[in-house]
Amino acid sequence: MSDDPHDRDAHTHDHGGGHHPAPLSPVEMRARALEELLTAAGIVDPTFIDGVVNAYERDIGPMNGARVVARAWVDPAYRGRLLTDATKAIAELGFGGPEGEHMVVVENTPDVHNVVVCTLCSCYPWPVLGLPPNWYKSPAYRARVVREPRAVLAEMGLVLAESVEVRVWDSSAEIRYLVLPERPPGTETLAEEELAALVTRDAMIGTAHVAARHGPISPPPSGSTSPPRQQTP
Amino acid sequence: MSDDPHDRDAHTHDHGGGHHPAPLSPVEMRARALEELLTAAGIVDPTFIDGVVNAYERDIGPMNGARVVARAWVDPAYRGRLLTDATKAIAELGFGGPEGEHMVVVENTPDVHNVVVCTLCSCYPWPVLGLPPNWYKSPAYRARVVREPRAVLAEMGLVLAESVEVRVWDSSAEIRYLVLPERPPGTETLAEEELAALVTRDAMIGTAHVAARHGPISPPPSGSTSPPRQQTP
Amino acid sequence: MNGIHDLGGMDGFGRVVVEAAEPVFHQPWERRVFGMLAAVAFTRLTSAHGYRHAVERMDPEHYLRAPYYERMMTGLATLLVERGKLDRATLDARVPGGFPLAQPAHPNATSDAEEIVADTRTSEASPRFRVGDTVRVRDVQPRGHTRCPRYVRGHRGVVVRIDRPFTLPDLAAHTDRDHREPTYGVRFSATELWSASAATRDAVYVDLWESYLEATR
Amino acid sequence: MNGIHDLGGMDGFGRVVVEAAEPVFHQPWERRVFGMLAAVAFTRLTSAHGYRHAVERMDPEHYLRAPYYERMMTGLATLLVERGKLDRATLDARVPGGFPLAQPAHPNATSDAEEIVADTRTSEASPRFRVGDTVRVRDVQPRGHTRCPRYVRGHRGVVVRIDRPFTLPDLAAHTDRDHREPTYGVRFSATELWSASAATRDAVYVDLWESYLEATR
Repeated sequence: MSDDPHDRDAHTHDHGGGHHPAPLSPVEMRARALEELLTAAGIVDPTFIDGVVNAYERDIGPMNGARVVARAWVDPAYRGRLLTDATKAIAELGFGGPEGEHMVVVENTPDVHNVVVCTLCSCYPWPVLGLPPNWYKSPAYRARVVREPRAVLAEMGLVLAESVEVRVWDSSAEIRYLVLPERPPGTETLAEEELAALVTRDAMIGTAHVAARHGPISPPPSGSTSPPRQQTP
Repeated sequence: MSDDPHDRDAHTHDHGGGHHPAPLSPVEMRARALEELLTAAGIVDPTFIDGVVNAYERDIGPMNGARVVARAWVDPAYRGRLLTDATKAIAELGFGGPEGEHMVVVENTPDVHNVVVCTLCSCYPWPVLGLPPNWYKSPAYRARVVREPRAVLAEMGLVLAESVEVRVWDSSAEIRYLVLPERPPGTETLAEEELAALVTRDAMIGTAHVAARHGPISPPPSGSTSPPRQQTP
Repeated sequence: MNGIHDLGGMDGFGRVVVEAAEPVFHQPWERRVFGMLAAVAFTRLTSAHGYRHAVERMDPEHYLRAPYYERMMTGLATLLVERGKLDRATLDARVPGGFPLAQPAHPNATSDAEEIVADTRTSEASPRFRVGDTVRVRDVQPRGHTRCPRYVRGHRGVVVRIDRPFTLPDLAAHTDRDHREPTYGVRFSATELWSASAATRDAVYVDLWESYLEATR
Repeated sequence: MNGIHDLGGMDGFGRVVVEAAEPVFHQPWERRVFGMLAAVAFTRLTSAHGYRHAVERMDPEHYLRAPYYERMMTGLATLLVERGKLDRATLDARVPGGFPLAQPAHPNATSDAEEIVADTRTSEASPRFRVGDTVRVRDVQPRGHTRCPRYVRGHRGVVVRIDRPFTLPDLAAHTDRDHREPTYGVRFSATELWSASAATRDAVYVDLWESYLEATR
């Protein structure tokens, strides 16, 4: 049970024991009330919740998309399949499921930069990127990136040359988009696994380039109550 | 000084004396800070504020517009001038000033019903109607009355026949609108002053008809700290 | 609906705030809410369309104030109350001050959706437009759920991709009708959408159901 | 700007709540704020255009949450800080947690406004359109102040009234330029704006500066 975030969090208030937790905030009270009523109604099984949450904190995240990208960089035939039928090519690596049933991959080149948004809600390709970060769900990003993508990207640290065509993809229907970033120069000698470690979440959304330096893979560190993560899956 | 709402309100906290007022709310603190700094900077004179506020609580209100309407009902020549050059005709009765410099009067008939809104802010003809009520400034009214005026009016108690043409006037530029309501039947024997007492604020915005019964003139009763108002100006 | 959720092209929201090394969940209650949504989706108690519309119907000020998982919780609870799976009074009684739910759907939501479909001849089998066609987004204003964003309505774009028929959200959010239509990827130039001075090379790609589109004259 | 203030045609705000026998002011602080606005307007420290834009630039969630006179206070304070009449730090120091102001104007506000005017040939002396003319509202998207509501952009209407030239708010809110143009009352049928099923007799009348309009082809 020590790996169960539920049993170690604020919801243990009522479970007795020696904890002295802070009082519940209004939103915590609502969440608890809803879970208790849905559990009592047989609609929700708390162990199902635990399993789903664990999966998205540990197994489903941008390290999956990074494997897709690295494979496309080293294997031209795979890249071809990925750009033709992304859902199928991604499934080859074992990834699929909710919010990933209808995938399209858009490829960055020296002349074209792609960036993804969902202006109407926060659609996002969960199987390859996990759950979206807060900025992706923020009104500021959703409102502005379709209107002034260059300004938004520059604020986020990505300055694009005038000559580059910016393509913003609004996930308004059932397709979910993954950006295939450019392979950085100076990575010719790296193995597929090493390449995957370079690929960040933001590069696959389109708000960053991939750098040749070996940095930590971007999120998720999965919250204060979870064990530390490996940098590569 | 007993008529001065300023000196009898929560702003007396710092003025010493024997009051034991409630602590200031955040918005009250902001208002006080702003007034003190603007007064210190010589931009605002508290007695000027008192004078303006008193004017809008006592002298400038829908009783002015009601006089315009009643005159138009009894004097066809005045009605003609009002519909041709409203600003000038309203000035004949002594009304004018901020938010009333460019007036247009729109006339209700058995076939046409007019209603006024300001979707972008809350523009309103102050000299003839005073300051607007909260519902006129609410997002719900501003958003909906241009889209579904009949539904909004029905919710407010005014059900219009299908055969009536509804004209919604959005005060988006410099013109301010006053609705000239229909004179109710059964008022043929009333004097101009008695007619004015029938005319409500809402009838001059276009969210109500004028009833022949002598009811209280609609707002303003001017807040808890002000003396009771006459029903007719 | 022309709702608060339809944010594309809105001004006034300031800078995008990025949190470094952001965790998947920030608070334990967020985990529970996400898990509940997954459970409800898994049991097919609702479609994504109905769920999205419930979130959209939140009081606009609450929508902007609430973090993502609070919006999720509000939409989920609203939907389950509306579907008779939860009792509102019981829910309210569990939370001091009550459990805020979204507004009801607009009374004309279904008829507005039906009007949109009735206006076009869509066919699951044969897409009406081809890749390369210039199309115009219909300037429709349905008061129910729609996935036709306001910022492209009335604008011209070019079809870049034809996707398989998907269920039209407008009807599915309000009825049991699984009306399927071809869906298109449409490219809109930035100059078409925003102004002649926009970066001329740039473009926005929006995915649109066939009922949202019309041929250009 | 496509701001939160541009509410015409938005859905999701629920019923109009009417207070019976409403007083002119509900709280003493509201009186003071209104009086301050009057004093500042009287001394011509700002134009109505600059003031309105300051209110529009409030954080959207704050805009929806704040009652009218709090919006007034926020816009007024923002403007006076921006014009150097008030020191922001001094203001912040007087209120626990600081004094919330509106966001700065968009960096492209002035250039967007200039682009709108440059596109049309307006003349104070000779109105370009006549009563009875059918006109189309230009589908402009300026990021600064404008009085061209989003819900009429791209739509056709008929000129019903020509008003005297008034100062164009788009430029006046951001510059010292007192650019005057004829202003028109324009009638839009409900079917043109909303849908074929709208009440066919009904219409919305919107007052629009000449730069917002174009001839129909």
